[in-house]
Amino acid sequence: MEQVLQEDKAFNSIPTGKLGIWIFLIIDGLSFAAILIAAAYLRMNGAPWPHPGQVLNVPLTAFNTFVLLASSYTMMLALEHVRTGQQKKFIGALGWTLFLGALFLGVQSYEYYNFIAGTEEVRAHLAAAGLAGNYFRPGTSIYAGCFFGATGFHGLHVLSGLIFIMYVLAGALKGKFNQANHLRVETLTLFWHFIDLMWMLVFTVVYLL
Amino acid sequence: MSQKKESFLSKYVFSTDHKTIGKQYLFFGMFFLLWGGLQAMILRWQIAYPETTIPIVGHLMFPDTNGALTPDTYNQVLTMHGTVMLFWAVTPLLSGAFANFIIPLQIGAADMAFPFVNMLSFWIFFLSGVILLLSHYGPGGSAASGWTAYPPLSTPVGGIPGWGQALWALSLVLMGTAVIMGALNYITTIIRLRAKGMNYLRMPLTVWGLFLSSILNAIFVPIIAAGLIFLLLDNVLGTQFFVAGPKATIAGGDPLLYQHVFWLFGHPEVYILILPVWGIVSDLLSTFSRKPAFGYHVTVICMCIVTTLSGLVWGHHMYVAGMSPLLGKSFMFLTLLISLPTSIFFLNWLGTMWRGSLRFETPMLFAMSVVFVFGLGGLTGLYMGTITSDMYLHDSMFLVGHFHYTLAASVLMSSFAATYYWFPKMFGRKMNPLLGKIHFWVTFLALNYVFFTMLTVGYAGQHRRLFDPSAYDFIKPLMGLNRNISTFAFILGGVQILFLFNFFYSMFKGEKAGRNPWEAATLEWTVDYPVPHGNFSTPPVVKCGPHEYSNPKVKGKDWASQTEEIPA
Amino acid sequence: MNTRKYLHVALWLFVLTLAELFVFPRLDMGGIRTNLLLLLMTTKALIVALVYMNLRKEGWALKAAFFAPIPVAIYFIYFMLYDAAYVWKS
Amino acid sequence: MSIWGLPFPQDISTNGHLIDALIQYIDLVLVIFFGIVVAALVFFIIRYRSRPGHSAVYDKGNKIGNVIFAICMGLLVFCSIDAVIEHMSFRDLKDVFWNFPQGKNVLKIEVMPQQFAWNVRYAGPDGEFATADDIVAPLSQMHVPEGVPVVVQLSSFDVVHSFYVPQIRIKQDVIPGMVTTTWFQLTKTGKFEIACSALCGNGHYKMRGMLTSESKEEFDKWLAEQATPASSGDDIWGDTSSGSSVPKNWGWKWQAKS
Ligand code: HEA
Ligand code: HEA
Ligand code: CUA
Ligand SMILES: [Cu+2]
Repeated sequence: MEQVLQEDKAFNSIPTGKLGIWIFLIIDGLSFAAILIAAAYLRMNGAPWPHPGQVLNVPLTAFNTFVLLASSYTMMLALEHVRTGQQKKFIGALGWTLFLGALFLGVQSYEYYNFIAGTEEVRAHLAAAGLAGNYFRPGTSIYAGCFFGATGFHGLHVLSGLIFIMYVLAGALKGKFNQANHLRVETLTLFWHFIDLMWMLVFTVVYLL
Repeated sequence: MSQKKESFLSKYVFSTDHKTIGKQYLFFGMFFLLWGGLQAMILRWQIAYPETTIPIVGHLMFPDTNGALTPDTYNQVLTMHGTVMLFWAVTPLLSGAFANFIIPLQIGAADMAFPFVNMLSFWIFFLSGVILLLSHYGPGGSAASGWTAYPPLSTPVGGIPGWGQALWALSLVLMGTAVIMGALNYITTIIRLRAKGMNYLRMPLTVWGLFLSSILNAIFVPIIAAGLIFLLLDNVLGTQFFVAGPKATIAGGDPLLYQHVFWLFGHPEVYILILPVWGIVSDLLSTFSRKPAFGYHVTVICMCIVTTLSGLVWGHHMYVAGMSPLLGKSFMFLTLLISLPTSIFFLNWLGTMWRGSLRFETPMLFAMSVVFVFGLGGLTGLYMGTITSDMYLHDSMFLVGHFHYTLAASVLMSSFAATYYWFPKMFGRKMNPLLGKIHFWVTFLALNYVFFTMLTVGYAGQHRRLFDPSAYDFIKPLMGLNRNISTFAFILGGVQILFLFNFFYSMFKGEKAGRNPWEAATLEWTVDYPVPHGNFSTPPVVKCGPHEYSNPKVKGKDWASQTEEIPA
Repeated sequence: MNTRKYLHVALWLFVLTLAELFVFPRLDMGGIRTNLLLLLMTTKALIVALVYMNLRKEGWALKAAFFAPIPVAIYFIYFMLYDAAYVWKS
Repeated sequence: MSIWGLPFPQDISTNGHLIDALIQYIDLVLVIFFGIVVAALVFFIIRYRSRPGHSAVYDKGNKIGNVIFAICMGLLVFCSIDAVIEHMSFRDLKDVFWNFPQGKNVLKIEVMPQQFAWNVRYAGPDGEFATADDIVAPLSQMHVPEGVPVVVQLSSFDVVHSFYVPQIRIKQDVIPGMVTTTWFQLTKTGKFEIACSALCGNGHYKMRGMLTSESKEEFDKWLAEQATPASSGDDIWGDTSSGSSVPKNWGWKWQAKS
């Protein structure tokens, strides 16, 4: 049955796929909000909270932030290229996004490794911040818990974003997407930007404030 | 629709047809309803005859203790009863089975917006149920800190050994994921896939109820998921987000944070369950009174207001948890405010029946009983909503009575009503009306005895979650009544077997139903059983509202389907 | 040309992030620092949502759905903190 | 008797009747409104049952009159129920339940429940808590003099408990890491049960305490017989994380605030 649809002014007759991903993103954003608000609450409630620069590696993560920002831009380029029908450039931009996303995740894992293993550097930082212990693990303090909770949740999103990119990339290599048909790419773009958006919140709340 | 040959697996197991998924949810929910019901029976047995062997199932379920409960198994059964009933019985029935089956049919859509996500949602739900059931057999048994799982009791500090609590949190997170996927689907479907002419104010109230409840799901389930992930971390990674006091090894955790987050979700959750009920009951009353739903617009507005308010009142569960006066007062005001829209649309229910022509079919009996039990359940909410009376009644059996009247009575009765009502569309046959009526009357009477007497003993001071209430002297005089409750609870449980029999008997042997056995006006009754994949052979065009009954302009019959033009 | 526009947006985001990093060590600024960081964060988030995710071209209902949770979140955190300030922590 | 079939437990406090009165008012309006609902249901079932020669009236109930009537009924419910009980509740909270008595003759008690017993502590001669002359009552025993306002501060040792005495109509949750406060004044002497009304583990159902209400003289005599903890120096229960039982030295500086 070909459906005859009731038109919908309130939503500009947005395609279902796009509406779906938007609603999903709003839902997901609420989870992030809950985690960040919980962290803020615990902090204002008096949990011991060192100044972030004392423990976390802010310069490295700042670099990471720029990486993610750049990936957002390349993703935008990919969408633009598929819209204008430039297959080669489209695939290239997608590849760049994949690379940048993977780089982000790699750096993040490196930082995690340092914290959990408790390298010399981390120990020095901890001592300087007046915190006990030789490593920085979720169970070390409420602060550490919030850090791992927020960044870990975000990291999982990056991971699923990467899988999504690979899936679309595979389709692109088979030539599935073209000027007329690229809703999947648009959904991917929305999801990837959302990850970037959430990182802005996480970065500010967890690393900078 | 492509007529690809479908294998058994893709037709009955991993089907993407919303009707099949709806039926899968129906059986899934019924199984857990039975499971939760059985647990209720075990609880009642223990309360009436403490520490004696439970008949029939005792030796099977509790072999180590000669078939009797012990305090820890009592708490486990109690926790599982609450959790299973709310999240694995009623949720799959309402926002799983009926939402899936009814929404596309009633708005004239071919299927859900995302059939694949829909299928995935069911199987994640299924997985979560399996994990929950298996947690019974893990070390230490299942979770045992109540369905509210207040930390620190629900963390390792609380002294309950085993994996139960972690698995409980994990399965709830999975269930949340499934529910979110469902809600996403329903919202998108209702917004974008309505048939031509089906504007928002022509949607049946059932769809409205499911729509609003999906919105609440979409907003609040992710929040509790985040909270439960934190609880899970507390349980497995040794964080202490929710632990404080002398037992805490890490400074700065806060048990109240969990309570806030839990109830921020927990209160909307009860409205998530009741909103579809309101919709279903409104539609059914209208159909069987042969009269348009009274004040349709007002009802819709009231439901929207309740939906909005429901997110702002969570604090009424924490009145006695050391709440600041200003906060307490605002929560009390907002809580009591909810009774204003509720009573307006409650009045509309009565208005629908007023001057109607009431046909007492089985679904109608159940729908009318919801008017009765929800009135009582809602009004007992007022006792809880006022701070000073809540000081006495908080966590008492009176509260248990309140929420069984709203949940176990209203929600369950309307699920029965919906099952009897849509059964012909699901299986092509009617359920046996005589058995249905016997089921109704026994259920109605026993249920009222059980839950009313809970209110009674609560009024007299008995509090909840007691393994053996007679440990307290002031409860000893109430033990007689408690035993009576149990007796009637067993009758209540027993008569559900009749329902099950009727269900499966009618599935194969019931009277064949025509296209529209109830002479109802909404779109699902314009297609023949079995409804094909893709639903409507020609796209429906909607020309009037959902409740055109007894319209004098329509000649020859007392109803007009939504696809019919009303003569000028 | 759209790609141009997106490059501009990306550059702006870079600049705003740099500004954040600049404010970050200025602990002496106290409350201003916090508010400034929150402001920069919100600006960045809005730019991404409105331009990259193209929210500004969507229907009003979607915009409403996107922005509605924000006041709710503020309400929530306000009430919770109010309560936390009231109870006495041991 | 009440509409629910059983009366309240005996009332032994000066304030319990306020709660009883509020609840009885709700009972009254419940009878009225629910009575209307049931009467309407019965009437409709008889009068409007479907039968030959009877048909429904086509009425959508969306005329302006219907809407106004519905809103009026809603307002009626709101004014006769909600506004009244809200007013009563606000008044009682402001005047009584959140208005903690102060002054010399007030008895202060600190309570720290643990799984599954109540630890009770009195300030001792110096009137200060967390000092060496505090008096610790036997486990789960709380004595209070009749006719004297008693302010109780509670904080939990392990998990959430709830302090509940049905005859006083009071419940107060006890949460680890924070202090909650409640107060009462008794009018009768005797022994009454303290119950724990928040699920706190396997022993929750028998986490019973005993509240003994006695005359001032008897109370003073009893208090004098109790031991003080052999403590010195800082008495705040801080570093007990590893221990599973409550140390002798617990207590906190009285929270003057509320
Ligand atoms: C579907 C479930 C459901 C519904 C609909 C409600 C509805 C309401 N609930 Fe209930 N509630 C629960 C399920 C539900 N509740 C559960 C499960 C718990 C316990 C959780 C736990 O601790 O385990 C709980 C606990 C609970 C508490 C916490 C108590 C405590 O822990 O101390 C409070 C306090 O305010 C409360 C209040 C209310 C109110 C004011 C309503 C209102 O919405 C009711 C509004 C309805 C009416 C006011 C009735 C309709 C009007 C009439 C009949 C009059 C009309 C007549 C004419 C016009 C003539 N509920
Ligand atoms: C939708 C929700 C729902 C439903 C339907 C029910 C249904 C029932 N509940 Fe439940 N209940 C809760 C939600 C629900 N409950 C919650 C949330 C709690 C709080 C948990 C907590 O404190 O954490 C609770 C707690 C609770 C308690 C409190 C225990 C305590 O505090 O100590 C009791 C005690 O009597 C009870 C009894 C019953 C009974 C008798 C039924 C009956 O209606 C059940 C009727 C049975 C069926 C509908 C199924 C049919 C069963 C069979 C066919 C099996 C027959 C087998 C035999 C007869 C052996 N429930
Ligand atoms: Cu302590 Cu229940
Ligand atoms: Cu509630």
